[in-house]
Amino acid sequence: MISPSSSWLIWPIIVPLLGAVLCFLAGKPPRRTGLLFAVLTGGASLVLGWQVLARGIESHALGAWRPPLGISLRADGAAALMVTMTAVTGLAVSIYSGGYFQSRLTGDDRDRRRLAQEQYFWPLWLLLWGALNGLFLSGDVFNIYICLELVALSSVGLTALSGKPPSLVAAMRYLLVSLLGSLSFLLGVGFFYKTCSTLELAAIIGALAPTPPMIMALALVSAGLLLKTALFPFHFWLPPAHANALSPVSAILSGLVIKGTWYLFYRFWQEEILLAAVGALPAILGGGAIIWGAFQAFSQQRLKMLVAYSTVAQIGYLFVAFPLLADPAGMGGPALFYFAISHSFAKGAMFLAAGTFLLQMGHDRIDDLAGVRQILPVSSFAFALGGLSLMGLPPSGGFIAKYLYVTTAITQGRWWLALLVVLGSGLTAAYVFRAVAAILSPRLLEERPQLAVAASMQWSALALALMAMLLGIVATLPLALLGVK
Amino acid sequence: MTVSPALIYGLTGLALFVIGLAGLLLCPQLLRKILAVNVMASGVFLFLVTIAHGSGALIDPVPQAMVLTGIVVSVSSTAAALALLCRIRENADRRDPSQQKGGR
Amino acid sequence: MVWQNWLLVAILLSSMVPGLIIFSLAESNRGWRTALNILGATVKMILVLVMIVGIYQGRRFAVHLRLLPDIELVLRADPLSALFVALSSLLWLLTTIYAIAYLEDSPNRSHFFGYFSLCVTVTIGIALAGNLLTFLFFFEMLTLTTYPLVIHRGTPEAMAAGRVYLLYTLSGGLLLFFGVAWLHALAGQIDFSRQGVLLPLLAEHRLSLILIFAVLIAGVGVKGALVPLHGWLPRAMVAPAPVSALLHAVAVVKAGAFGIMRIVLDVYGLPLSRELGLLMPLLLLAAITIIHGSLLALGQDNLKRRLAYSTVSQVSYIALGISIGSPLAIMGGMVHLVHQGIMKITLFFCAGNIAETLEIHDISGMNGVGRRMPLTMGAFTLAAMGMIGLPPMAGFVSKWYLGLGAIDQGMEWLIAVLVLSTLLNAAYFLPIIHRAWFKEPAAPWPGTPGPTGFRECHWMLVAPPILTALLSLLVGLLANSGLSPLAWVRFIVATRYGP
Amino acid sequence: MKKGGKGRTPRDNRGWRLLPVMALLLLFLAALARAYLFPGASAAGLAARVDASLAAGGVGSRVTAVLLNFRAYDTLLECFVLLLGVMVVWSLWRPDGAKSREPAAGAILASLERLLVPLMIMVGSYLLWAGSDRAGGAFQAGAILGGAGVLLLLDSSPLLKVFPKRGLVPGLCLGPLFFLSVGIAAMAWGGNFLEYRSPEASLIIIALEGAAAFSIGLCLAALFGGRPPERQAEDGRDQPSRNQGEFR
Repeated sequence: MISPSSSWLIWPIIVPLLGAVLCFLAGKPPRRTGLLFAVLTGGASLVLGWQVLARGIESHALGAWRPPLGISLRADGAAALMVTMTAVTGLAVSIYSGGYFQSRLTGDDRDRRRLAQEQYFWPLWLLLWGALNGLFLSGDVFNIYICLELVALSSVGLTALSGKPPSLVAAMRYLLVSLLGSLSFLLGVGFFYKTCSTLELAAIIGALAPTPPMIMALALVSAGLLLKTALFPFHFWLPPAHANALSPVSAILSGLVIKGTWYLFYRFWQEEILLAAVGALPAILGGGAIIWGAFQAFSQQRLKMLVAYSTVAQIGYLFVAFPLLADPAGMGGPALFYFAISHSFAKGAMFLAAGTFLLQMGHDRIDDLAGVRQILPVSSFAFALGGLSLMGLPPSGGFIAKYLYVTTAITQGRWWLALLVVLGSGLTAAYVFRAVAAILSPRLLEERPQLAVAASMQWSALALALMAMLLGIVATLPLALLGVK
Repeated sequence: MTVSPALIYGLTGLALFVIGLAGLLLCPQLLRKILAVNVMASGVFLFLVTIAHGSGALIDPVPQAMVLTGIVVSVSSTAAALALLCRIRENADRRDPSQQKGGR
Repeated sequence: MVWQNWLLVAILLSSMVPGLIIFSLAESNRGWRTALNILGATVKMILVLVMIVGIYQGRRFAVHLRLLPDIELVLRADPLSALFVALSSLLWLLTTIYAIAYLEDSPNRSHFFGYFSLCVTVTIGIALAGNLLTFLFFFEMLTLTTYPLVIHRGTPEAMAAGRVYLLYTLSGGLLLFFGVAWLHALAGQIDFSRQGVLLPLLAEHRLSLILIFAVLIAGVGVKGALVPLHGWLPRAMVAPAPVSALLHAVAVVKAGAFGIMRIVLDVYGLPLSRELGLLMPLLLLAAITIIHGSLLALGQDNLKRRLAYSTVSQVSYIALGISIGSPLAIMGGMVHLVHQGIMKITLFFCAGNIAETLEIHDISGMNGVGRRMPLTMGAFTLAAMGMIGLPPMAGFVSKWYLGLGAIDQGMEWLIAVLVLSTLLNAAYFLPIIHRAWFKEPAAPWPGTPGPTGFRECHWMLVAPPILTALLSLLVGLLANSGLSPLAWVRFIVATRYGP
Repeated sequence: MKKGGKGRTPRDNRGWRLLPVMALLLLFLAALARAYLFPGASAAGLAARVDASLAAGGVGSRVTAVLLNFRAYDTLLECFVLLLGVMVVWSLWRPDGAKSREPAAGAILASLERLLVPLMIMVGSYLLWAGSDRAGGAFQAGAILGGAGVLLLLDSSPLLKVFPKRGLVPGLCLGPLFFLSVGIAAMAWGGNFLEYRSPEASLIIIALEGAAAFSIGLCLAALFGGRPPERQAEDGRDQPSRNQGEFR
């Protein structure tokens, strides 16, 4: 039995849940409580990451009932890495949000609604954070279903928070798609249980076999997860939802939420039997996403829409490399995870910066943003650095990920994959520079508006972007963590 | 294979799932989509209950517990969906009258 | 010894740290900005000198940073990198002085000098890169740090030029990336200090090796402005003069040429390149670029565009020397890296002065400029003479060794190329000189000459070109002394291919 | 898949276009049925294991044992799903949006309410108590209590005023908070999260069930009510205010 002093496995889940309840209990907008619990959650997650790195796999049988009867939490390297990633992005987003909601108060009639938004933002966000950690750490498929629902419902709540008609419609789509995905997942779980008599994830994955019930179960589960991850062609709901949400919410949705379902998909699909049989399927869809998403991103007029479509394209990268998981040298997994983390940081930073522009300028039309650098140098720099990582240019985590993708693909003789990745990063460069050229443009603004945004909004975005850069230089640490199996 | 009640229930559950899916895909109205999702959920729950009864004499409590949990999830998300629907309606209502004024 | 390894990092930091601080300075904070710039450039010069002395005494400097189990970033100073580092640091110092005066009272100076310093940092990184991945690392960063400089003016033409610049350089970067990754998949990490790593692959992967070579050369060739890939260079001329100086002499084009050297000499190595038959196509490409660039330069009336096409032509001397492949020719190519840099930066400084003071951009309007700005035109004349290759200027030394090397390899026809190129150089430089000195100005000059008559413009604008012009004379005159670039290049070639 | 409801085509010429979709769905159903009917696919389930551990579980009812002991973590998260539902619904509420719901017609509903609500509370309590060794438990009890709440809300019954407005949110949070504290307390006693065994288990489970049923009932009613309590209080004087303090 694990003594409480040694196991941190449970805390990244409970602390945010507790925080969410306390924030909900608080009468007025619970900014301090929210920030406090965000810091505590982040701290707990980082400690867990460190523990796994130092001591190996952590596991915790809830209620001391072992599977298959009970549920156990389990943190291997991959799970711990995702929790750590969530902590870093989550901390930056939380700090940003503190400044964001403060800066939006204008002292006029709209403040009441804005205060109401903040009042629900904190509990919803903390619940989402806890549910994501629960998702990464859970070792039980039914429990994962509940976590998925928690994630989906809180994401929908956050999406709708802005209250504008487009975001409400987007939230509705998001909710329906999510429910469809969850139900498909649950039916798959039913088939799994019928066949294996267990809900333990590891046991189910171990028992995967090409029998009709198992195939059907896996197909249902995978379809549900793909739908929720918004892999092309299931991406239709994502851009409006991500782009119309409040800016910290956009960062959360793009940087973190899609990674949850992607991670689950990875857990099911990393098995070699599966990869050998149908591994090309996610790769083909991923390829479609890369091309389609990039073209769509390029033709957007609004910055947040551009960033949102870029998420569609980048999700493609998360799936296109699935065939590489069969790499004998074992570099496929690191490539995928490296990409996932860098994307989380870079995309988070870009959405946060875009949100700062939107708040300061009152719009996010790309062509009219020229000169924004002079008012918001730090945010502009953060956006550019995030874009750098997205394009896979050095020095950034994106560069390392791309390098791993291409070398691994060439080693395996998957030329189409290598070429696709290179082509894709060219397309990425095209749309990222469309935005960056406007933001960094030296054109002088006619009038210099009063600075309306809090410093924490600028610097938190930069910190996140710098984390993406740092990944390009200290690559060994996350890979060592990932190597804990 | 004999036709047992379990068999009928299970197939009914699956059929409900597909019918719900059809409704979700094909009905244009949001309210119907929400209802369709509920039909799907009922199908899944029926399927799970069948699994609980499917094997041997003992009734398996685990799927039953799953169904109970699933129902609560379904209630919660349906409530959220309906609230969203109301908001979307309100917005549409607020826009419509002004449009009519402009048109006439 | 620890300090030796930190020396390389310090050389990088000596321009990066001032650059980052400058970003945060207010636009009006001129004093601090200037002080930081000059301080950084001076410190860098001193550190580079220390490094050069160390290398000459046989020390080797290296810093390793492990990225992944089989990938590391390496900074290493060998004699060849020292050559490029020395050139870049010296010219950075001069360009900085020039730019401080040139950009007086124009907007966005913090931004400009910040990126300027970063750009030099990255160039030094390219020079010091110890393996192919590190080279790629800095090579791509060079694109990103120069882009804001190219669009510095923010006019629609500047933005369009920026787009073209990005299109070319990012595509080149992708090609290079692909080549590097491919080579990595084939042979693991390619370290510049271990020659002949690829030789064992010859039997099995002959075709792959040839293709990779083509991809790599195309990748660096974009920045090096090899002929079908040179389209960005003339357009980038919309940028301010210090930026052009930087693009042509200090950083970008040079980085491309340097990359060709590294790939041919250190990644593939001469024996393998010859075995695979790669040198001849490269040689032809370089020869075509030399002639084609000169021909295009002839047709330009805009001074800066003519200079730009001249760069296209001149930089290919470097590739030419390398691909001839004999020690003498390699010496000629390598030394031209320095010589062309010094001469071309002079020309751009002068063009900038003329455009800034007299608002003359076209050659047809340059009648009599020499009388109004004798010092500037004097420097221009000197550098142009060097470019043509008149003895005893720097350009002559390069061409001499290239010719010797060609004869060494039995490629006498190359002499014809060199002569033709020299004639073309003369054809597009001499008319400018003639106009400036011997024709009457069409109209009186705007603005009155300064009180002393020699005060053409700010001294910080005049001093750098005079200095570099003199330098281009001296490195030719004193080529045989121990301190000249040629002597250093001889040292490089001697360490590689024996005396 | 197009959602949103606008731009629908007339019903009559949709038929032909539906055909391929229908065919695909039927195919899907066939595949599902084939997977379901695949011989030998049924495994034993966990019934035997549950029975074997029932003694240590603290309750006689097997479903309750699964819900509140073996898989109590699921149930904990479950309570959070409901609370989350309330948060989402409340966050969507706009005082200026809805036409206020007209009270449903009086007399019949009022008498029904008088008759049913006490009965429902009683039945709910019974279900809670019964849950320890037969069908029943927190969810069922909560559902009945929620139903009672809905009835009261239907005609804005004066009985609602008995319940203090300020108590609503704490009441909603009671179940999840109590659940969490039980879990953490178990760790403080040196066990795992949510670890409790006989003999204390039955007591803890009953307490948990009580708190959960109360919060579940309240959550369900709140979901139906759809508006946060603060706004209800302010409905009459719905003036926008600058003062942050007045907001709550």
